[in-house]
Amino acid sequence: MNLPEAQAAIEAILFAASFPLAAKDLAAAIEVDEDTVAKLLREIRDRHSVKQSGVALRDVDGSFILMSKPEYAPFVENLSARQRPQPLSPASLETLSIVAYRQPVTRGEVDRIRGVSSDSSIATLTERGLICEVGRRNSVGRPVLYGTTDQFLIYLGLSSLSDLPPLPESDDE
Amino acid sequence: MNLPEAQAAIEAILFAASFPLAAKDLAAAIEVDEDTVAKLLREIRDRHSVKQSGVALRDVDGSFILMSKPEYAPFVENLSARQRPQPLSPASLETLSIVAYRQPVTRGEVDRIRGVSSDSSIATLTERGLICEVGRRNSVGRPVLYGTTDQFLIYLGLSSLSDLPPLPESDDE
Amino acid sequence: MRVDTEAFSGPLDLLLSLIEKKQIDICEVSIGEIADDYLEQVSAMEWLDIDQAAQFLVIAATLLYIKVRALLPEEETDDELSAAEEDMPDPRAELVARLIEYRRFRDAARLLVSMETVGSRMYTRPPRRLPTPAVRANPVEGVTADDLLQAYLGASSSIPEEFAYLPADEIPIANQMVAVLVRLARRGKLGLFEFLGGARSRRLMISTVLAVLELVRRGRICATQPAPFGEIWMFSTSQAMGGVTDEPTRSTGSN
Repeated sequence: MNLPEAQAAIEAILFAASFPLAAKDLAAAIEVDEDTVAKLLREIRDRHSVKQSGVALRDVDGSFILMSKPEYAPFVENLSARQRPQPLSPASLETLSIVAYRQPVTRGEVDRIRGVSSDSSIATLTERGLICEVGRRNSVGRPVLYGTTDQFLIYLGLSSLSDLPPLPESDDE
Repeated sequence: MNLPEAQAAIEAILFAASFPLAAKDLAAAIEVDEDTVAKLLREIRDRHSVKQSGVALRDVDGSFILMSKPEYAPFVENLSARQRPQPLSPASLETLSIVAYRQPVTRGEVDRIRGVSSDSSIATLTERGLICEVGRRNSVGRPVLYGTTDQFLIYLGLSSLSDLPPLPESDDE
Repeated sequence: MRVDTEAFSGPLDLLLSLIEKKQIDICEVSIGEIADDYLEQVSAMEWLDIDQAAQFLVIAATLLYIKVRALLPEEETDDELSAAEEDMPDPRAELVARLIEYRRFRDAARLLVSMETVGSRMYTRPPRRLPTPAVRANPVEGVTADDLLQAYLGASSSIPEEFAYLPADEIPIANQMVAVLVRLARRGKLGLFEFLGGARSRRLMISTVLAVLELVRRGRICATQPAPFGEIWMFSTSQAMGGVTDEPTRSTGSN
């Protein structure tokens, strides 16, 4: 490995690690001596010290870490404030509808109705605060029961569950 | 904010976010127009294309993400506690190729082409976020349709589905 | 010889690899030769589950059928079979077409492997939570209550009634009903959990439970559970053994 490649290897490690690494460990990882690592770290620091770079190499107590430059932190916050959550996937929308109409309902019942596993949908909906655990069914294995949350009603503009559009009459229910 | 600062702001955001960001969202976060963002993204890409850089800007279906260069993976895995994902099994790769080239596709169609049940492959690929449910086919039983995800593009190092190699010809003379 | 079932992703993969080993064109393959090789491999495999074995055996049966057909004297083929088979697809042509289609995706999968080795080794930074926005965005923006209704109807339209999703021919409920009744006739009393413990598969377990429910519903047996979570004891309510039909009612809740 030549010097430019060694520099790139160090940068790749620092980028992916995102915790401070000692020069000694970096030297061992890419099999060069510590003086060379020190020189390469200086070059990385210089490369990032141009105005166009949003990232800086920081020395924390003799260990090294790449961080975004603090003056651009407001833009990162700006972005997260503007981040629209991903729209619900078809799978999550279906799962939400089944929980809404069948609550309280177990994961197994949702899976059975959908014909596929709904694990990741249930995780997404729980994380977004649209459904939650409401108890356990008194049957073998005591499976968790899910229901919709108050937030669900608010987000959908419903005042209560009875505002959900009624199901069409069916023959078997 | 002048252009070098805008470039730095974009880089700082990409560095902090660690998931693909659309040019539109970047433009909104730093309050410049999308054309300018496109130009600045090109400059960031060029800046990272030097040999000394261990990081590359990737375009994933029109969204952008910074990632470490693949040739430095052994060093990254060695020191940053990042683990190489388990390579997919032949069965999962077959299933993935059918979903990729035939999407949207039902489980039944995948099974028919492979001549074997693909349930566990589909579960694995779904769990790893490489494929997802994209809807249901309007036919008897309304089977779930599967398609590939952005994670699929990232995982294979593609910018878009059109980068997939052409499906081998069926040379049935 | 022992063949690892994991070595082949499915029966078509196995068949294709046998053909390729002989370095002959798919369309020129003598099925007789391949059928023997295929059967030899399949019989040497160790099966993890019955479903997987069945999928290999379906192809084996097709190969044997093609082979037998090819061995029949030609005039017989003409006289007796061709008339009947005029409307039926040629099984050999069908199998060849499947193999050709399968091969395209198998070869594509091999191309994906080389991409995987590069792509999967690019790393992002570990995900870190961005600062939480002051106002939480609506996670169901654009979704209306009516969308929910449509989604529910779409998901549930294929499930007309309880248990209908169990394919009838795969679940020998009637067999299990007979098995329960036979045991009860012999022993007078039978523990459900004990009985289920002998089930070889999940399917069999499901069909056994359904069989017990069906027998209770029909009043053929009664069941009692003296302690919560304890054994469920089944007793025969009549000594008559006959009368179990082949088609148990598949819903416990209808009428």
